[in-house]
Formats: sequence, structure tokens, C-alpha cells
Amino acid sequence: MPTLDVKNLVLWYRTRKGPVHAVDSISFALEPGQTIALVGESGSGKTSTANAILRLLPKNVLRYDGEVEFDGQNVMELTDEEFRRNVRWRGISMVFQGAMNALNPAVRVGFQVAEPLMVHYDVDRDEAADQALDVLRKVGLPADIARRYPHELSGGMKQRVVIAMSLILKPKVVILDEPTSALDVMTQTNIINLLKDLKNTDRLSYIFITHDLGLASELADLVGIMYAGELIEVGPADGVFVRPKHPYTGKLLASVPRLRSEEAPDFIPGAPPDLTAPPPGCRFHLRCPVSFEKCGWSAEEFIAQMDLLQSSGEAKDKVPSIASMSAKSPTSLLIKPGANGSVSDFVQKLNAFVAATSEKNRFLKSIESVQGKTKSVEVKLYETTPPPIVGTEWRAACWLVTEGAA
Amino acid sequence: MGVVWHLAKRAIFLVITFILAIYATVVIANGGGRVDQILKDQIYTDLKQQYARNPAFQRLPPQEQARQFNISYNSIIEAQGLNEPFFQKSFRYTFNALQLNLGRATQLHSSDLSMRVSDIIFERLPRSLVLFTVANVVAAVFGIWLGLWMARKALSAFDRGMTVLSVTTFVVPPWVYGILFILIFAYVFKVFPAGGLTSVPPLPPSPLILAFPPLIAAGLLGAGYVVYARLRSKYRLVGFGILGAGAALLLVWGLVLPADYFKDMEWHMILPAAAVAFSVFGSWSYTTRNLVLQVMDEDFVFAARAKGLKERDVLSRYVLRAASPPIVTSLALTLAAAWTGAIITETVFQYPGLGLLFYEAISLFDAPVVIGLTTVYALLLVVTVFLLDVTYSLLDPRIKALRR
Amino acid sequence: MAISAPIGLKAAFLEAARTKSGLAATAMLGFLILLAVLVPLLVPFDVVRQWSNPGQWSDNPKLVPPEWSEVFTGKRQPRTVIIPPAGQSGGFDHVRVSFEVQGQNYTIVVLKQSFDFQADAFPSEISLYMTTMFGSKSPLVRSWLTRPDGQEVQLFEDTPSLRASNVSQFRPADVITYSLTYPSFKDPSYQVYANVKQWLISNNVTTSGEWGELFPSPTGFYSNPPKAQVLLMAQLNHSMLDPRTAQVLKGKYSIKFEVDGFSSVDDANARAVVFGTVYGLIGTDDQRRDLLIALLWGAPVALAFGLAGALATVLIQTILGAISGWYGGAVDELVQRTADFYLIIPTLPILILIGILYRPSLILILFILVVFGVVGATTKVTRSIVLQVKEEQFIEAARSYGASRGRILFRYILPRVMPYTFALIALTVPAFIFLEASLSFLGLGDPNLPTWGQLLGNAYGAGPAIFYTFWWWVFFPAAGIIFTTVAFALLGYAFDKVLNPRLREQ
Amino acid sequence: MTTALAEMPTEIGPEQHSSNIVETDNLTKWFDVGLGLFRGSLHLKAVDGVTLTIKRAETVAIVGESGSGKTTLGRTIIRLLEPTGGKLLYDGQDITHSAEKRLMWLRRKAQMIPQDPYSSVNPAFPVYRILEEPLVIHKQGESKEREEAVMKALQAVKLNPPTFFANKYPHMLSGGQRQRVAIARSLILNPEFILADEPVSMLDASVRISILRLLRQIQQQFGIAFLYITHDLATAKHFADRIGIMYAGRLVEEGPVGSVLGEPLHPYAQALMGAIPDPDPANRLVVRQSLPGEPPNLVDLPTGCHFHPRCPIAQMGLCDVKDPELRELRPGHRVACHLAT
Repeated sequence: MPTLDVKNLVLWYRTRKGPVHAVDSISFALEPGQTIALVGESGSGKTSTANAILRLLPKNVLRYDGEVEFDGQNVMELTDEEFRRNVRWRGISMVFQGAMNALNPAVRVGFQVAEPLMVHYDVDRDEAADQALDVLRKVGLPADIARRYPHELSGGMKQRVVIAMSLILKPKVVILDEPTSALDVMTQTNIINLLKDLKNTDRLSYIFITHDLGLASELADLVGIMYAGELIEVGPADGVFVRPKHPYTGKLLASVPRLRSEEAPDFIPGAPPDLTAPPPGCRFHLRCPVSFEKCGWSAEEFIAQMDLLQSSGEAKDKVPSIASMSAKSPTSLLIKPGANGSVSDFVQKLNAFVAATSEKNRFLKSIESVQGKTKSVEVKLYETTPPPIVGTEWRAACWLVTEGAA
Repeated sequence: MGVVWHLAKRAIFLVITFILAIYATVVIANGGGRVDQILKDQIYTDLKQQYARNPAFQRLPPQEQARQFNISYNSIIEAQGLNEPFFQKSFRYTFNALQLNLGRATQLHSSDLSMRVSDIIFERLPRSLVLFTVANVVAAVFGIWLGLWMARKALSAFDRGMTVLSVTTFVVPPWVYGILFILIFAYVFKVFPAGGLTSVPPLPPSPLILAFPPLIAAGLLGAGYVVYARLRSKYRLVGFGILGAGAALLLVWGLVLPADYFKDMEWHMILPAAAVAFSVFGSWSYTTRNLVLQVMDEDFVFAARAKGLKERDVLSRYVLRAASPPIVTSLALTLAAAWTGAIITETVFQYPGLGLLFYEAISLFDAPVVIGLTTVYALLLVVTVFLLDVTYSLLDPRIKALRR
Repeated sequence: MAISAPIGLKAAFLEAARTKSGLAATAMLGFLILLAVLVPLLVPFDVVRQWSNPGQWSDNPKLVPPEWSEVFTGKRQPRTVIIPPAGQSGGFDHVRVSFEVQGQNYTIVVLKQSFDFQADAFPSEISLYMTTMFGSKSPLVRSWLTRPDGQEVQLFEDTPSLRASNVSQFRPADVITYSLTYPSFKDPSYQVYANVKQWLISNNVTTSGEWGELFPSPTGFYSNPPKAQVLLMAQLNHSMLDPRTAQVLKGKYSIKFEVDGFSSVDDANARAVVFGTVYGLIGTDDQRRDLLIALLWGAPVALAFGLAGALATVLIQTILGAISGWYGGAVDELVQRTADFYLIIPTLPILILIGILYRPSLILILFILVVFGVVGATTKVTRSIVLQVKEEQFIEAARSYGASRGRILFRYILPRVMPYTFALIALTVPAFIFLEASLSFLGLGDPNLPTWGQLLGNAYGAGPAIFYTFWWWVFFPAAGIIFTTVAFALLGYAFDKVLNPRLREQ
Repeated sequence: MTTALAEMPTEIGPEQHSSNIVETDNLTKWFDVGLGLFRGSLHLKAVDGVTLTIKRAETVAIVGESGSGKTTLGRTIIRLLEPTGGKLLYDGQDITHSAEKRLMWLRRKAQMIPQDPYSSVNPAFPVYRILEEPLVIHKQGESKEREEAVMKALQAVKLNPPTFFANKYPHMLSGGQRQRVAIARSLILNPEFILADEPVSMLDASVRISILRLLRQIQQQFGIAFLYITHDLATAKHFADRIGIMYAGRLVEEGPVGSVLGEPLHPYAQALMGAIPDPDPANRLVVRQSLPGEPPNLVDLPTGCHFHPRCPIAQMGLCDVKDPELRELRPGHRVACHLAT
């Protein structure tokens, strides 16, 4: 039985620009002692996933549902007070991103480490302090540190304090939210070694949130790749790191500059999408090198891409001249040919252009049909749905990945 | 050690500033020798009248009269040092003021008919202190409580409404509220007296320490609550003890002590205190709300919540504690302004404290009293600022550690 | 999901104006500014300059509430009726007959005019004004009031000794005032009481004894004078003796003067004012001044004073704060210590001191206030913002491409501070308005210009007890100040909200 | 000769070229950190004797942990800070202690790209003004020419179409686009040398590579020398020609990328390399070698080799006494370690 089984977790925020789909239907399961690394670029929803699991929600939550089974119990059914008392920190604790900010500057660190004991088990102050000393020792800190204030400690020491704090109640799952991103390389290695050690001795389950694939590989048994609020690929580290299924995972791996290989890193063109209006279909299709008709180009995206193509110098002579374009529906658009071109002429030119460059300009693959009207040309695009996440042990959400291949 | 050294430096600085401020006051007050001229005129007329009532003097020939008059006039001027050069005089005035040797009033007197300026001032000082301390403490406690509540309900209708109320009330000084409050509560509804210190003819003043119990009780209640809520388990009893002591004191004060004089005084204090509190609470609540909201965004507050602390504990132990040093500093000006703002508030309420004394002194042109009062105000400001410094350094452990 | 504050004053202003409080503030300030612009057109400054000239206001009733206040009493309150002198429209009818008897010239002048009185309450006062022109001998002047019930009451008889050169002009120097309400002992109009007494006794309304009890006059004069305007204009019965029970006799009254002159040049003219019990929109003060004028003029004065003071101090403070934060070091230390010093100086007492010693004008008061506000809260705020902006990396980049320190301060940093400065200006305006009001309240303001604070001070100076009974005298100036300051407070708050995005919705 | 030129530095002609754009000799930068009574008696030795040469049109990466002095070194080299000691030559001219007023020519020839995309460009200005500003300050060209230069710079950093981006305010752009604007600003004066202080550390991995490629391309296209300051050894490996490793204010190893990373000679460089994981699922099965302790306090530095307290091979009596000098052990590859061979 998995320690933690997350099913279709959803967390949307309300903002002035519209709803933000920070976490969109995420599922994964974690066995005891297993570590999942959630990897993604900034804004991909990694931290929101952690917050959603611990139910640490901001005030502007729009939608929050799904199932989180912890130790066989669906904790989403608990009231806030029950959740606070039984799950938070007792069952699932967290190591925060910026350790220097996660500690109260005005309180001695010993008290901060011991505080959960007093809050959750009503342990006497002195006894809690004793236990805190044990945990501090376990994470490799000297005992006298308990009486110091956070600003008197170095970054690495503070991070150890935060780890001690997360361990004090002996939780089953610890969420590590970028635990080393603010630390130096050496300190980072020391912390990772500590976490590795704790994982092996205490059989802890980690949810390791990071943007660094190299770091992820240090701890991960499972890897989950997040993109624009979705978990697009999740599978065993041995597989995902070696033969990624999703094109995005592949590109992400290729973008890591490696110290032990001469292979030049490559970048992913474009930028992650705006989560207030995620693209239809597969959310990665705009940047995907292998996108094709099913990936979900919308008429508006098509127009934007066409505009870009027109304005960028290189393809200028090849693009048939266009006077204007307008979206008619999400999957069809009207193109008015440029000044002196007739409609039929234009259709021909366009078809030729598509045939010639669709490998390079993948969005052209989304054209289902081109029809000449009286004054304009109607371009119909393929209709499509977001790709389902397929597979069992190793799943990916891409039309190019089929169940059989898994 | 660090804190003591820091505070000592501040104290030295404040003393120097105080001396400079007094000197500035003396210079302004005596600018162009106006006050000296006024004093000389006064001596002149007094002397004239004195001689006019003296039949022996009247019998002297006019020349002799003039000579004698001049001799006594000049000797008085000499004795009071009025013909020294101003530069020299200004130092003497400053030195006198610093020693609280404020001279004699020309017209005003205390209730036991003393004309010494310090007697007059120290008769009035406790009244002002009591009124404004009570009002400011009430406003601060209420304002901070409201601000916390607003921050908790941030962006709700309650928060928006209260924020606008806070912002719009704190720009208006207490005396304007005083006018409106008297209009409403004293003349329309007739529930509170319009002003004055007491309604009965003033009884001989009892030891003023009796007026402080409510204050001390309030302090005890506050401290008790802090000890009870902030520290856990074994300190709870101590907290309870302090709370109990405060409550007992309040009970004794309210029930056992049948001091009509003070009760009447309190009855008269309600409206002015309410006006002061109403004009001050908004800045406490607005500042508290904003700072608390700011701190609530901090990671360590998030962490506290993640640790499973109750929302109430998060607010009191993490948020308020972190927000308190800036709350204290940002309100330094408010508090300091309250002292001098008393001049008009007390005038409106006819409350015979320092403020009304100032007004009376201006109306009667009693220069020594005016200068003396200005000195006392400067002293009050210095003490307030220093107390704020002390509070600040006690509240922020970072100062303690960094200055070590 | 960080929301950034808008950069630049214009963007901040546009965004602030969109919030509810910003909208309210804009509306309130718009109204005030419109008022401030219109007031000099509606009420010329000349009128205000006459504020402390009592002659200007003598036709107004004294200390009466605004006209609309009658909705509270439910009675129709009388308005002031002025019967202008002969020669003006609606003025007295003027008949002059000159004749000669036995070589002696006589002139008889009759001045008569009627007015309709339909209010439910008695006038607050009645005053008659007369000017005469005569030869060597003073004429005999008599006057009567004819009531709607046909009764005619003689008011007084006088031989005026004041002579005008031209009776068609009413110049104060030549005018004799007969106040029926507040006659002085030497005044012939004092006879009105005797005449009224005779009239009432002859009509069996009262007896001489009762009269004596009601209006005792131990020294031959009334210690509690009867209210002539009540007795003269009440229904003729016993209840009229008590102003509380007396009932108004409504209808047409006429006032008649008869002047018997002893030369051929004799002539006379008259004027009458029946003072109402309500006046204008705001009422009047104890010197009969129309408070509306002062209230209206208070707006531009308060706005100008508040804005000028706030602009000057906040801008100076901003620049000092910016310099202190940007250059740091000794400059910073100096500014910081000066700020501490200013915190300790008891500003208001010293201002009051200056006020009594030097009686400064409004402009000078403003100047002094600015001097006392060279450093302050804004310096600290600006300094901390500058310290923040200073850390931004584009500043360092600017230094690397050779931007001078001054350029960075004035072109890059100060524009970033300006929105905050603007918010602080909005929040400082109230402080200045109230400072001026405080000084004026104590009677230390500029005596030549009515301000709201001065109205309050005048009211207070009239005596703390009457201060509150004449609510209109107190309420409206107070409301004016509060309205203006609240408008600025709301504007400042709207800015604050925009500039600290954390404090509003995410 | 150099001193004479330093007298009239603004008139440095293009014919006067040194093959080294920047040379430092034992450069030091100390900050006073004394508190209260002891003000001035304590120094934070951020840069403590660095000797480094940057040739024309080459990229030198300085790698180090936070507090190693790499950022201070960069700022000192472009004279945002005045060196405390040593010597700093720019294009053969001694600018160690030149007055700010006499450095306007340097301000034209040496530029910087800051780290944080959210504060690297002035948020109050539109992109056009951000880029025009250096031209205005250096009084270059008429407004027409300036416009051309701005458009060219925008094109050079691939913000296409330039007119579209010229009117945008920074808050309308993504982090990567802002960094491109910052790069365009550094190019606008046709500099010879650009200090890039962690220009990509706050960007996402995919964007990071595209910006670094852009910098590489610019370097090759315009022949600009770069000092690339970073804590990331891996990007340095792929985007620099030479690499210098800093520890506690000193350069401990310096040389061509291939040589330094192929065979690190300094124990610190070795540890640093060992500490950085490449994505590899096998990583989780091994414990990575690391150094104990923390970098030293820069106010109270260890004697001798600053690294000796953490060094696995330190020899007492040598390493804690004697400052190691940079020795050239391989061609162009220098190391400051007594024990390296």
C-alpha cells in the first residue's frame, strides 16, 4: 500500500487576470521509503503541488479538489482542524525553499525545532528541548546551536535546522521544496548526503521538488516531470533519465549542461505558457519539436505563429502574402490573401508552402483543410483533446506515446 | 551589554538634542527681545502702581520721584538680568530651564495660589499625563486588536470598511472630534459632561497616585495576558497571577475606593479621552494591519502554519512579534504629537491640564508660563522618544545580537 | 505570483483613481476644487476683505441658524424683511409737503410702507433707520406701526440732531438707528416700551401692575426688557405677554414715519429692517456675519494652504531623504540626526509662541510651518525607498555605462519615489489644514481672512457655553475641515493601496 | 608611458591596442567592517591578491561559491569599486586609482550585465529609453542615429521585431527577454569588454542556455571579451574559453577550460567538480564526496593557504604558513597549491 497516493489533485487560484491553473489534475503514488522528484521549470506548479498536499492554501483559492490518500485514509475528507492536528507535520512535514526565511528571526532555533512537539503532543518545554537536541545532533549540528538565533547561523546550518524541524515528529513523508537552491555547491552536496543518509536509515519518503535534474537524480526513485501545472511524465528514475518518453522531458534533459560530457546543451525555444490561459490540447505543443496535427493548435496560436513567420526575415519570400487573418472558431480561421493574389492562387501557394516547410514550422501540420471562399481562404485545423497520461508504472501524457510502447 | 551601550548612546544624543531644543525655544521666544520688553513693561507698570499707592512717595517732588522710581526700576531689571546682552541671557535662560527653574508667573497661579511656574505646571502635569496616557493606551490596545482582526479578515467587507474608517479618522486631530463629541453627547443627548475636570467645586487634591490604579491595572492585565498566551505550561500560572492582580486592583479601585472626586474626574475624562482615542486608534489599526499582512507573507509564518500551529498562535507568536518593532517605530511620531496636540484638545474640553494652561497663559500673556511649558513639552517628547528606543531594543532580538 | 506596484506617477495615479476610495477621493476633491475655483467668482474677494468690518453685516440677523433649519422646528421662520429707503424700488413711500404759515416755513414728510408677515415665529429684531435734513431746528419725528388687526401703535417720538446733506443717500454717519429690540437708555426708541404698555393697558390686555411684575424696572428702566417685536406683532390677547405663548399675528403691517420740520429744506428718509430668525444656508455669527461666505472662502484657503504646505515640506523632505539615502555617509548621518532633533522640538507650542509674539500673516505662518517641516516622516520613508532602489542592479549597470550620481538620483531614483511622495503629500495636506486651524482656533491666525479654524475659534471665543448651543457656527466649519481632510486621506489611502500591492487582493 | 596616458585617458585611440584587455596584478579589494570603536581596524578581504589576464575576444569564467569574492573582483575590474591594492590595467593603461571623472572612456568600453532579470533594467523606462540612455550619456549620435543603434542592438539580441519590443516596459517582458534587453544595453556602446555577473543564474534551465549561446555568439560576432562570473561550473565549461576558480578572495586555479576541468590540480577544484552531479539515476546509489566545514570568514582568514583547514591533503607546517603562489604547471594552466604537481 502506498504511503501517499495522490489522485487528480487540482489547485486553481483566483487572480485579477483570471483563474490560474497552478495544479491541474496530478496523480502519483509513493511507496514507503520511496522518493519522487518533481522536476519542472519555475511556474510549472511544483511548489503549488506541495502546498496542495499539505493544504497550505493562499486566500485566493478558486478550486481545490482531488484525492490525497495518506496511510490509506483520504485526508481530503478531513476538516481543516483535523487535518492540522493529524496530518500536518505529524504525517507529512516539509523542508522549505529558503531556509533563511523559514525560520523566525526572533526565536531561538532550539525552540523552533521543538515547537511542533509542544503543539502536537503537548510535550513539556524541557522535554521537547531535549528531543530537539537529539534531532539537531542527528542532522549533524552541535548542541549549542539550539540557543542561537537564526541570523547567527550559516546557510548550511540553517538548512540543517529546518531539516531537523521537519523530522522532529518522525513523519512518514517529507516534502523537500528546493531544499538546496540557495546554497553553495559544497553545502548542497553535504545536505544531499544528509538527506540520502536519513532516507536510508529512517525509510523516509521524500517528495523532492527541484528544477535541477542533476540534483533530482541524487535522490529520486521516481521522477515526475511537471509542465504548466500538469504532470506530463512520471516514471522510475532509471527509465526517465535514460530514455525519456515525453518530448519535453527529452528537451529538458538536453538543456542541462553536463560536466562529464562534451555534448553541448540545447535550449527549448519559447517560454512556458501563461497559466491563466493554458494552451489547448497538449500544453507543450507550442514549443514541441515533434508536434503534429493532434497536439492542439488553436486558430489564434496559428495566427500568432504565422505572423511571427511573416515578420521574421528568413521565410519572408516563401510565405504567401497575407493581407489579414482572423479566427472564426477555435479550429478555423479566415485568411485574406495579399493585395494582388487571387484566392485560388493563394490556396495553391499556401499548400505548397505547407508541404515545403511543415517539418520546420510544425504548426503548419495542424492544417486539416484549406478551402477557397469568395474573397478569403478558410483554413480548418484538426480538432483535438489534451493527450491522456498513459501507462502504469511509467506514464506520459503525449500523443506520440502509446500504451503498448511502455 | 549591547543594548545598554546602544541605549546609553541614544540617551546622550537625546540629552544634547534636548538642550539644543530648549535653546532654540528660548531664542525663538525671546527673538528680538520681545519678551524682555514685555517683562520690562510689566515691571514698569507694577512699580508705578506700587508707588501710586504709597502716600509718602506722592509727597516727594516730581524730580525726586522720577529718580527714586528709576533707581528701583533699574535695580529690579538688574536683579532679573534683563539688561544683559541677549546672547549671554539666552544661556542663562536655557540653564534655568534645564534646571526646571522656570521663574514666577505674572498672572496665573496654582490652586494653592503659588505663582511659581513649576508649581503651576506640576499641579497640571499629572492630569494631562493621566488623560493622554489612558486615551493612548486604550486606543493602542483597541487599534492593535482591530488591526489584527482586519489582517485576519483581509480584503473582506469588514476589512475594507474598517480600513477606510481608520484612514479617514486618524487624519483628523482629537480636538475636532472633541467639538463634535461635545455637540452630540453633551448637548444633544446630555450623557456626558461637556468639559472641566470635575463637576463639584474642586476638592483639595488627594495624592495623585490614586489616579494611577486603573493604569497600573491595565498594564498588569496586558502583561498577564502576554505571559499567559505567549509562554506555555509552567508560566501559565504566573500569567494567571498577574492577570488576577490586575483584575483585583481594578475591582478595588472600582468598588472599594469610594473616591467620588476621582470618579467624577474619570466621568469628565471619558469624553476627552474618547476624542483622543478615536483620533488615534486608526493609525494603530491601519499600521498594524499593513505590517501584519506584510509579515504574514513571510516564509517563516508559512512555515509556522505548516508546522500545524493554530491560526491564533501563528498570529500572536509569529506575526505580531515580528511586526511589533516597526509598529512601535512608525507610531513614534503619533505619540510624540499627542503631547503637544493636547493644547487644543484640553482647551476644547476645558480640561485643566497642561494644554489648557498653555491656552490660558497665551490669553493672559503670561510669558514665563509659556516658556516653562514649552520646556516641559520638550522634556516630555524626549522621554517619549527614549522610552520608544528602549521598547524597540527590547522587542527586536536582532539589535541585541548585532550590537554585541 | 508577485504583483508589482505601478511605476511612475501617472500610472500610479490612474490606478489609484480606479479604486473605490480613489474614486470617492477624486469626486470629493473635484467638488472642492470646483468650489475653490468658483468661490472667487460667486463671492468676490472684496466681500471677504470686509469680514472684520461690522458695518458690512448690520442687516443680517444676529446668531441665527440656517434657513433650512426650520424643517426641524416645523414652524415657518421669518426671513429678514428690509424696507429700503424712499427712492428705491419697494422703498418707503415719500410724501413731502412744504408750506408757509405766518412767515414761518414748515415741512411735513410722511414715509410709509407696509410689509406682509406670514411666518409662525416672531422676528429676532426690528430696527428702524432714519436720516434727516433740516435747517436750524431739529424736526420732530414720530413713528407708528399699523397692525393687520387695524391697531395702530405709536413707536416713538424724537427730535434727531443728525443732519444729512442728501437724504436719498443712506450713509452710516448720518443715520440714526432706532432698535426696537435693543434700545439703549438714551435712545428715544426706548419709549416704545412705554408706548406699548399704554397700548396694551388701553386694550385691557394687561394692567400696569402685571406689567410691572412681568418686566420689573427697579431703577426706572427695565432690567428684563420686554421683547418689542413680540408684543408688537402678536395676537392681541393675554398670551402675548409671554414670548413662549404669544402667537404671531399674520398679515400686513405698515410702518409710518411722520416728520414735522421747521424749514423749507427739511426732508427725511427712512429704512426698516425686520430681522428674521433664520439666515442663508449656514446662518450667521454673533457679529451678524454670513457664515456661508466664510465657509465658502474657507475651501480655497484651506486647499491652497494645505497643498502649498504639503507640497513644499514633502518635496523638501523627499529630496533630503533621497540625498541622504543615495549619498549615505556623513550626509546621511546629518539628515538622520536632524530628523531626530526635529522630532524632539515641541513644534506646536513654539508655533503658538511665534503666533502670539509676531502675529504672522497666513503666508508667514505657512513659511514657518515649512521651516519646521524640513525633515520628518517623509525623509525616512524616502530614504528607505531609495536604499531599496539603490540595491537594484540597473543602478549598478548605469554606473558601469557612466551615468553620473546626480543623473541616477534625479532621473532614475526620484521618479521611482514620486508616487510615494504623492501619497505622502495627500496624507500631509490634512496635517497642514489642521495646523492652520489649530492656530486660528487659538486666535493666532490671520485676522483678515476667515478660515474654518478661525470660525471655530471665534465661536469658542464667544464663550464655551454658547459655543455649543449655536451648533451651525461650530458644525459647518468643523464639517468643512473634516470633509477636505478626509478627501485627502482617501486619496492617500488609494495611493497606498496601489503602491503596496501586498495589501490588496492578489 | 602608461602614466602619461592616464593623464589624458579620454583620448585613447583605436590604434593603441594591447592584446590583453584586462590585466590585474595582485589586485586586492578590502572593505572596512569595524564596528563602533574598532571602525577601520577590521577588513573584509573580498579580493585578496588576484592576478588575472583577459585577452581580447575571449571569455574567462570565474567560478566560486558565494563569498569567494568573484563578484567583488568583477566590480573592481570595471572600476565600480576602487581597488585597495595591486594594479589594474585596462587595455594596457593603469586605471587602478583613476578618478571617476577620468574614467568615462572606460565606461564606454567596458559594460556589465547584471544578474537579476527583475532588477537588471530600469522598470520605469520603456525598452527604447533603456537602450538609448548610455548613448545619451556619452553624447553619441543624433536621435536618428541613436534610434538605428537601438534597433540594431535589439536585433543583435534577437528581440524581433525590434520596433515591437522598443515600446514595451520591462514588466511586460519575461525574465529571459529582460536579460536580453540588459545584454542589448551592454552592446549599445560597442564595448570591448563585458562583465557578465551571473547573468543567467536566476533563469530557468532552458532559457539559460539560450542566453548563454547568445552571449557566445555576440562574443564571436563583435569580438568582445567577456568576464563570466558564475557559481555554475557546468555552464562555464560549455561557454568559456578559460576558467578561474576562486576561493576566499583568491584565484586558486586558472587555465583553459579543457585543461582545468579535464585535470583539476587544486584540491578545492577537484572537490568542486566532484560535488556537481550530472543527471544520472545511478547518483542516488552513491554518496558524493564533499568537503567538510564552510568557507572561511573573510574578516578572519586562515593563515597560509586559505583552503588549508578544509583541505584533505594539507600539510601542516607548510600549507598553514606559506601563501601558495599561482604556478604554471601545465601550458597556460596555473594553480595556487604547494602540493600540486
